[in-house]
Amino acid sequence: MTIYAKLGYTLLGLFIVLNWGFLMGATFRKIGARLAGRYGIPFYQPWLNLLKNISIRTTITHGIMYYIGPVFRLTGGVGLFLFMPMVFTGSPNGLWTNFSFEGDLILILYFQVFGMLGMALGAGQGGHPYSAMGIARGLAQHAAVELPLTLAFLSIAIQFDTFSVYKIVEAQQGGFENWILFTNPFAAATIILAMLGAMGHSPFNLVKAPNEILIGPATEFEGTYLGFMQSAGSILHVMEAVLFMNLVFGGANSWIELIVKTFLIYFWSVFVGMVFPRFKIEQSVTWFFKVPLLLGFLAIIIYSL
Amino acid sequence: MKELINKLSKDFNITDAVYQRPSLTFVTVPKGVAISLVTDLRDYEGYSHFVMMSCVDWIEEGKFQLLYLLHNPETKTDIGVKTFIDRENAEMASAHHLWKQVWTYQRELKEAFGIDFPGSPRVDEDFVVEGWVEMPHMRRDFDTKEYSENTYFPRPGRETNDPATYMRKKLYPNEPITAKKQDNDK
Amino acid sequence: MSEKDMNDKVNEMLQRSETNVKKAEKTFIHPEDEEREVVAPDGSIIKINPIYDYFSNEKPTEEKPCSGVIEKFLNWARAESIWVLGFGTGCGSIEIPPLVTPRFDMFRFGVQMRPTPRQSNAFIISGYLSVKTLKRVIRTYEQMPSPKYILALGSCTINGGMYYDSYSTINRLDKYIPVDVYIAGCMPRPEALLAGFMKLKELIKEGKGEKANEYARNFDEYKANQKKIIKDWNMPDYNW
Amino acid sequence: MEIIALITGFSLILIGLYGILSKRNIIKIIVGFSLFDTGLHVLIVTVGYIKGGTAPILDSVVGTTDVASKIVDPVPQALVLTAIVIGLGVTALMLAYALKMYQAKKSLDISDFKDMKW
Amino acid sequence: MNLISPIYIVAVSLGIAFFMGLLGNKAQRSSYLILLAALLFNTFVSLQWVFGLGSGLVEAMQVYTAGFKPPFSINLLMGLNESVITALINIVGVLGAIYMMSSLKKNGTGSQVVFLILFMSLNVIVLSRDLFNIFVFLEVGSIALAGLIILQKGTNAISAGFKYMLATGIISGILLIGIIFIYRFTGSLNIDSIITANPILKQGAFVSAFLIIIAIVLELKSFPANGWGLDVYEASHPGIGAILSAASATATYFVLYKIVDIAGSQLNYYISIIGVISFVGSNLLALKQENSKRLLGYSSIGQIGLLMIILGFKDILGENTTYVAFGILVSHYLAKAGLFWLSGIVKQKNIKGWAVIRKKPYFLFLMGTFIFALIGFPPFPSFFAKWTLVMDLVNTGNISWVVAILFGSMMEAVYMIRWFGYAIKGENEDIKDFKIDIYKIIPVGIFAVALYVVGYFVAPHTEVGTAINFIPLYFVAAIFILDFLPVIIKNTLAIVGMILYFYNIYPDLDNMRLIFEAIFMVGGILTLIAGYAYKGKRPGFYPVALLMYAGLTAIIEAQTTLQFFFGWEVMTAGSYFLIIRGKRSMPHGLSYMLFSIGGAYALLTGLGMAHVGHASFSMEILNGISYLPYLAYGLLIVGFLSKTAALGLHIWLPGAHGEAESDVSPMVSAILLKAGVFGIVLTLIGMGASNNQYSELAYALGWLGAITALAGNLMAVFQEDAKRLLAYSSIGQLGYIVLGLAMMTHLGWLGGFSYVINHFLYKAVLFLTIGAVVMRVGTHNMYQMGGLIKRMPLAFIAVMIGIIALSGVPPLSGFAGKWLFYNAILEKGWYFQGAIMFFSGGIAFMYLWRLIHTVFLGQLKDNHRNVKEISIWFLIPIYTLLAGIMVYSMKPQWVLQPLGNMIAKWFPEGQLQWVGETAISQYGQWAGSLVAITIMGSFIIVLVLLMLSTRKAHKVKQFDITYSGERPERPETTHVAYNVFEGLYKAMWPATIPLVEAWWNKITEILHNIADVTRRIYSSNGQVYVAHIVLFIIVSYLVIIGG
Repeated sequence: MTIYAKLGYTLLGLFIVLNWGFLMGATFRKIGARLAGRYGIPFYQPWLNLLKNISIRTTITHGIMYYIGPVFRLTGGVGLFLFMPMVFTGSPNGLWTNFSFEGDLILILYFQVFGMLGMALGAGQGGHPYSAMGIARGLAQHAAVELPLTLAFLSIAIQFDTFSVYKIVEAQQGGFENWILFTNPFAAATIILAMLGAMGHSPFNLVKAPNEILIGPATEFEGTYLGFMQSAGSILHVMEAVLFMNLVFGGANSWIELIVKTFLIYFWSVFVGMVFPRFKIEQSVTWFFKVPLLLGFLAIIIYSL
Repeated sequence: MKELINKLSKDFNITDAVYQRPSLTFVTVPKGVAISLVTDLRDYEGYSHFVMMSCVDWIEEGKFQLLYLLHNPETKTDIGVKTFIDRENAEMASAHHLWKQVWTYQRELKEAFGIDFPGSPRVDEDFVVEGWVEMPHMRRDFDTKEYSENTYFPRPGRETNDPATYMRKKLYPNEPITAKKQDNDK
Repeated sequence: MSEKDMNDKVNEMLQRSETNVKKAEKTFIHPEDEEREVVAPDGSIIKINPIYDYFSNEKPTEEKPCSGVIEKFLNWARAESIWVLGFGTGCGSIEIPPLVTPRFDMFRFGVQMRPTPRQSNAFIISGYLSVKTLKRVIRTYEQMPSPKYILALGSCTINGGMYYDSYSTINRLDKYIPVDVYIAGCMPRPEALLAGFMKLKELIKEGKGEKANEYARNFDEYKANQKKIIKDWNMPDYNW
Repeated sequence: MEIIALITGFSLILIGLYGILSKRNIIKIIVGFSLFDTGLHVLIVTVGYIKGGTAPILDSVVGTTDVASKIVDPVPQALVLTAIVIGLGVTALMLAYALKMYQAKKSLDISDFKDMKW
Repeated sequence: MNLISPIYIVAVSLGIAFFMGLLGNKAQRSSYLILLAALLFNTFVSLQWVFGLGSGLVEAMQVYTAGFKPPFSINLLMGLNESVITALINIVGVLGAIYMMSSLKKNGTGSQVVFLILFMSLNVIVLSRDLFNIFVFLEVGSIALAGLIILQKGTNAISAGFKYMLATGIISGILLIGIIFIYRFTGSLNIDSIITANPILKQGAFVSAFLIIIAIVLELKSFPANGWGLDVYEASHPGIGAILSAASATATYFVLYKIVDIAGSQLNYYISIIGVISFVGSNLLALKQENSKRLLGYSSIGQIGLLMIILGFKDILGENTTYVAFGILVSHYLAKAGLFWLSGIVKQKNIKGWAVIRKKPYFLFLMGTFIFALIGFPPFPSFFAKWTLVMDLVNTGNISWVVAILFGSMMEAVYMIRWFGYAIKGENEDIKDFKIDIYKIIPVGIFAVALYVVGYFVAPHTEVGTAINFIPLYFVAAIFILDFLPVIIKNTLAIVGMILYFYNIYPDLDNMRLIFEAIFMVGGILTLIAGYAYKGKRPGFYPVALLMYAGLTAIIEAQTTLQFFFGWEVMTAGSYFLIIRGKRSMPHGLSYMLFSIGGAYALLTGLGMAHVGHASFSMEILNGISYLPYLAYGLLIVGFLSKTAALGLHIWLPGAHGEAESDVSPMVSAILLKAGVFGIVLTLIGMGASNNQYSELAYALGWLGAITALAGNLMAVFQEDAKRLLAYSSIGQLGYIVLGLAMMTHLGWLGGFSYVINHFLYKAVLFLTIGAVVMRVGTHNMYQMGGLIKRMPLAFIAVMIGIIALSGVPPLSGFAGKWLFYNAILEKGWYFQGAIMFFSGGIAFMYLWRLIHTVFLGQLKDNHRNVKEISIWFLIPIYTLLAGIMVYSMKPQWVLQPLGNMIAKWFPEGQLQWVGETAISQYGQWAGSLVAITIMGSFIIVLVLLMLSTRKAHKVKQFDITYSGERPERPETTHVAYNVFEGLYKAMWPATIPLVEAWWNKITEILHNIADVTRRIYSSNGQVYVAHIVLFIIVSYLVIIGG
C-alpha cells in the first residue's frame, strides 16, 4: 500500500468518524428528548449548526492563542484518530490503521491531553473568568479520572505484556469470550466506570456546566472557532469510544461493528448522564477515588501476584 | 404599651402617641430626639429588631415624615417612631451605627427622596435606578408621566385612558366630572 | 379626542422631549469608572480611563451577505438553527421555559437556548424593559455575532404597555435596537412565541433578517437615542 | 603525727570548701578560700615530713650516709613556700575584687552578682 | 646552628615587666611600645624554633634550671609541638596587644605589665616539663588574667572576674593536691620521669593522677562545670575573650596533651567522654543563646571538647592525632580569635544586632570566613582534620562516636549559620553604620588570611589531599579580588573562564560524567549569560556563583572520596551564598544549609564506611562496600537525597528556590539538584548496578521517589507563588528521576537519565523565564500577574513550550521520559509506584496550566500595561535551551541511543532496539520523530484552515468579553487566579497537610526546649559554679571507679 493510498483511506476514515460523531451527538439529543417525552431535534441538526457557525459574519479574536486553542483541540482529535488503529484487519499496517504504528497505548493516553491543554490555553487568552473556572475543574477531574484509568490500562498491559493497542485487539479476537470484559473483569469494570469521567457527560460535565458557568472554556468562542471545536468534540467522542472498544470490547472487524460498539459505549455514558445530576468538583474527584480506584487496585493486584 | 409611652415621655419630648393596636404604637417626636429615642428603645426597652424605615412626602406642609419601625421579640410588640423633617435640604441624623441594615434603607431614601444622612456608609451609591440625574423620583412634585413622555419616545397612535376617569365615565355616564376631582386624578 | 389633536399632542410631546434632553445634558459617572492612576512596577505612573481603555472602541461595519444561492443556502441553515440567548429581561421571560417542555418543544424547529451571547443569534426581549436593563440588553446584543435577530415579546416593548408612564421603563424598543419580530400581547402565550419563531424563520429565509446591518447603518442614531436615556454610560460605543 | 597532720589538712580543706559553698558574704568566702589554701599547705608539708628527721641541711650531724632517711624531704618545703606566696597573691586579688564589687553595688552578698544568666 | 634559648622568653618578659613597673604611668606611649617589642621578641623566638625544628636543622632543646637535671630541677622543653604552640600564643599576644591598644594605654602601665606576664606564663606552661612549675604558672596566668579583667569598667566584668578567680583557685587547689601526692608516690615532679615510673600500679597514685588530669580538664572549662568561663567570655573585653579562647585554651590544652600519659592510657577514654559531653552539650545549649560573646564562649567550649575527644582517641588515631588536633586547634584558634575581635568591632550584644555588619561587606566576608572555618568547611584546616578524624574513627568501628561528633557539629552549624544569616539578611532595615578603629582591623584581617593560607598548606598533608584541584578556586579568588568591576566585565570573565575550563576537562571524562558536567557547565554558562541583564556591580555574586560551579566540577572530576567531599562542601557553601542573596531568603537559606550539612555528614560517614578495608580513597571504593553495606549505602543515599530534596528532606527547597534571585533559581534548581542525582547514580553503580544486591534499598528508594513525586506535584498545585510552584515541581520531577534510577533496569535508567536532561532543559527555561518576568512585574504572586502574553509574547512561547515538554504531552521531549517509564515499570513490575507517578503526572497538568494561565493569559493588570518584554539576556539562554528541547523532541534517537549505549555498560539486559527512527521495547514501539511530524503536520493544516476562515476577525481588547450583560470593573476581579483549585483542595486537603515540616519543626522545638531548660544550670552564682566543679570531680571519679 502506497503512502498515498494510506493517506486516502485515513482521510476517508476521518470523514466517517466526523460524521458518525455528529450523528451520535444528534442521537444523544434525540434520546434525551424522547426520554423527556419531546420530539427532539432533527437528526441532521448538528450539520446545520456547523454550517450556521462557520457562516457567521462577524468574528472576533482575542489574540493569537485564541486561534491556537481550537486548532490544538482539533489537532488533538485528528491526532488521536491518526494514532488509533480503527478496524482490525489482521495486519498492523492494515487498511484502517491510520498512522498508528501499532497504536501505542501510552501515546494515546498522553495525546488525549493535547487538545485539552491547547483548549485551556486558547480559552485563557479570552480572559473570561468562567473559561478559567471550567478548565480548573476539568484538569482536576482529569487527574482524578487518570488514576483508575491508568491502573486499568496497566493491568491490561500486564495481562498481554504489551502496550500496543493493535496487539491487545489481536489478543481479543475469536469470540466475545476473549474480550477483556470477560478475561480481565476488574480492569474492564474500572474502565467502564472511569470512562464516564473521560466522556464528560453528566454527572461529570462540570467542565462545561451549562448555565452554571455559562459553557465553560468555550464561553468566548463563536462562529468558526466554535465550529472547529464542535467537530473536534465529535471526533474525540468517537475516538474515546473507539479506545475503550479496542481495550475492553474486543475491537472491531468492520466499520459496522465499530459503529454498533461505539454507539453502545457512548450510549452507556449518555444513559448515566440522563439519570444523574451534575456533581460538584470535590464530589467528582472523591467519587473516582472510591470504587473505580479500588477496582483498579484489584485489577493490578490480580496480575502482579 | 401605655406605661412604656408614659415612661418614655419623662425623658423624651413625645408630641403625639397613637395606639393603633395593642401590639402597635406610633409615637411622634421632634427631629433631634428621634435617634436617641430609637437608641433607648433598642438598648433598654428590648426593641432590638429593626423592621424597616420609610418616608412620607407631606408636600403641603413642606415636610418629610420619617418612620422607624421597631419590633420587640420578647413582648411581640411594635413601635413606630415618627418624626418630621424639612423638605428643603432634607437631612437627618444617620442611624447606621445601630443596625447595619439601616445603611440600605438610608441609601434608598437618599435616592428616592433626596434625604441626606451624613455619615451613613455608601449612602451616595445607586440603589435601584442607575445614573439618575433628575429630581428624586419618589417626591410628589416629580411628574413621572410627564417625564416618561418627554424621555421615552411615546409611540404615536396609542390611546391612553386614565383608569379612574374612564371607569367613572363608563359607570356613571350622567354624572358631571368636577374640576376638583379631575385635579385629584391627574 | 380626534386623530388630529392626537397627532398634535404627540408632536408637541416629541418636541418637548428633545428640548428636555438638550437641557438635561448632565452625565453621571460612577466612582469606579472615574479615571485613576496606578503605579507600574518600575515606579512610573499609569493613567487608567476605565471607560475607554479596556475596550476596542470601534464602530460596527455592515457585513455584506453572500450572493445568490449560497446566501439562500446559508440562510436556510441559519433559519433552521436558531440559537437563543438565555436572558430573561422582564416578566415575559417566564413564557420561555415552557418552550422546552414536551408540550411546545421548540427543539424540533431547530431552536435552542445558549448560555452565552457569543454563541447565540436570537435574543428575546421579554416584556417591559427598564433603563437599567436596557443597558445590559444593548451590551449583550452588540456582543452577539451577526447575523442576529431580536424578538420583542409583549406590548411593553411596543409602546410601553401598562408601564407607559413609568419614569424608569422605555416605551419603544425599536428606538434603541432594531427589532425583527414583535409578538403582541400582555403576556403572549408560548404558542405566540413559537409563532414568532416561525415568522422569524420566514423572514430569514426570505433574506430579510438583516437587522444587524441596519443597526450598523443607523448606528449613530441608535447610539444617540440610547445615550439620551442612559446617563451613566460606562461602556464603549460598541461592545465587541 | 603524720595522720593528725593529714587529717588536719583535709579537714581544713573541707571546712574551707564548706565556707565557700555556704557563706553568702564575699569576705567570708575569701576566708573560706584561705582556709582551703592553708589546708593545702599543711598537706604539702605533711607529705614531705619524715618522722624524727632533721632539717634538710647537709652538715656533720646528718652525715653523708643515709641522708634520705634522716632529713625531711626539702622539695615539699620549697613547694609550700611557693604555694603560700601564690595563695597570698590570689587572696589579695580576691580582696581587691571584693572591694571593687562592693564599690559597684554597695553589697558583699554574692547572690547580688547574678546578672549574666544562661 | 644556635638559636635563642626559650628561657629568654621568660627572662626577657620578666625583666621588661620589672622595668615597666619602674617606669610607672609616666611613659605610657613608650611602655606600650616596649610591651609590643617584648611580645614580638617572644614571637620571634618561638618562630625561629618553629622553622629550625620544622626544617630539621636543629634538635629539640632541653633547658635545665640551676644546672641540675630533673628530677632535681625544673626543665623546659622546646620541641616542634612546643615551638608551634608558643608561636601561636605569642602571635595572639602581639595581635591582641595591637587590638587592645587603646584599652592597654588607657589602663596604664600596670595593665601592660599584667598582659606581658600573662603571655610569659602561658609560654612557660607550654614549655615546662615540671608539674609544680606548671601549677605555679597556671596560677600566675590566672592571676594576670584576673588582673586584666579587674582593670575594666562594669559590674559584670568584675563579678565575672571574681567567679573566675574563685573557680580557678579551687581548681588549682585540686591540681596541687594531685601534684603533692604524685610526688609522694613517684618522688618526682618531672612529667617524663612520672610517665616512666608508671604510677598506675598504685591505687593512690592513680587518684592523684586523676586529680591532676581532672583539674586540667576543668581548666579547659568542661561542660557543665564551666559557668565561670562563660561569664568571663561574656563580660570581659573582646580582646580578653580572644586571648582566653585562642591563647589560654590552647596552652591549657597543650598541658593536657603533655600530662595525659601520667595516668597511662587509662583515662583516655574518659577524657573522650568528657570531651564529647562538652562538645555536644555546649553546642546544644548554645542553640538558645542570643548574646554573641556568650555564644562564642559556648562554641569555644565545644571546640575544646572536640579537641579532648581527639586527645582521648590518640591511641586509635595514632600518628594522625597531631594532624587532626592541629587542624581543629588552628581553625578554632584563628576563627575564634577573629570572631571575638570582630565582636569588639561590631559592638552588638545581640546576634540579631549583627545586621549592622552588612554595611561593611568586607567584614561580612571576614565573619563568613571565620564561621565556615569553625564548622569545618573547605578549604579550611578543620575540614581536612574532621575528614581524617571521621575516616579513622569509622575505620576502627567507632560509629557511635562519629554520630555524636557529627551531631555536635550539626548543632554548632545551626547556631553559627543562623547567626551569619542574621548578619547577612536580618529583618531590621534601619541599621546604623558602625565605626572602625583601623588598628583593630589588622589582627582580624591577618587571621582571616591566615585561615586560607593554613588551609591551603594543610590540604596536601593528607595522603589524598594532594590531588585536590585548586585551579577553580584560584579563579574564584581572582574574581573575588576583581569584585569592584562592573557586572559586564565580571560576567564575561566568568563565562570565558567556564568555557575554557570545560573545554579543558571534557576529554578526560567518561560519558556519564560528561552528561552531568555538560549540565553543570553548559547550564552554568547559559544562566550566567542571563546575568548581563543586571546593572551595576552586583557585589558578591560572581565569587559565590563560581564557587558553586567550582564545587560542582570538583564532584565530577573527583578521583578520590576526599576530592568528592571537598567539592560537595564547596558547592554547598557556594549555593548557600547564592540562595541567601534573595530578598526574603534568610530562613530558607538556613534550612538549606542545615539540611545540606546534615546530608553532608551522612555522606561523610558513608564515605568513611566505604573506606573500611581499603587503603586508598579512590572513588572505586564505593563499589562493593563490605563494612555494614546497607547502612553505608543508606547513609550515602540519604546524603545525596538531601540535595535532591526527597520527601522528608525537602522542606528547604521551595523557599530557597522560590526566594532566590531570578537567574539564581535556575542555577540552584535545574543545575544544582543534579549534583544529588549524580551522587545517587554513583551510589547505585556502587551497589552493583544490575546485580542489584541491595534490592531492598532500591525498593525503598523507589517508593520514596514515587511518593516524593506525588507530594511535590500536589503541593505545587496549591501554590500562589510562581517560583515556589516551580520549586515544588522540581521536587516532584526529582522524585521521578529517583524512581527511575531506583528501578535498576536498563529502561528505568534510560528514563531517569532522559529526565535528568529534560528536567535541566525545561526547568531552566521555566525558571529563567518566570524569573525574568518577576523582574519585570515586581511580584512573585501569580494572581497579581495576568495577561502578560500581550506584553511579552516571547516569554509566553518559552513557557508554553516548557510546560508542554514538562507535562509529557507528545510530541515534545517530555513524552520520551513517560514512555520509557511506562515500559520500565511494566518490566520491573512496580505497578503501584508507576500508578502514583502517573497520577502525579496528571496533577502536573494542573499547576502547569495554572502557571501559564494566571501569568500570561487572562486579564492584563493595570500596572503592567507598559511592562516590556523580558530582557534579551534572558531570552538568549532561554531560546538556546528551547532549541535543545526542540531537537530532542524531533530527533529523540539522537539523545536516547547514546544514552542507551552508555547505560548498557551497567545494565546490558533489556535494551531498547532502534529500527531507523522507531524505538522498540519489549512492550511496544514508539517512533518519536514520525509522531512529531504527524502531529505538526495536522496542526499546521488545521491552523491554516482556521486562519483562512477567520481572516476578517476583529481584534478586541481585554474587557470585550461576555460578562452576563455587565462590564468587568477591574482586571483584578475578572482574572480567575487565586485559589483556583479550591474544589480539588476540598477533596484532597488531607494530602496537603505539611506533616514533614511539622515533624522537623517539632524536633527543632524539642532541641531548643532542651537547651533552654538545661542551660538554667548556669545561674550566674559563683557558689553554684564552685559546686559544679566539686560535683564534676566527684561524679567523674565515681564514673571512672565504677567504670
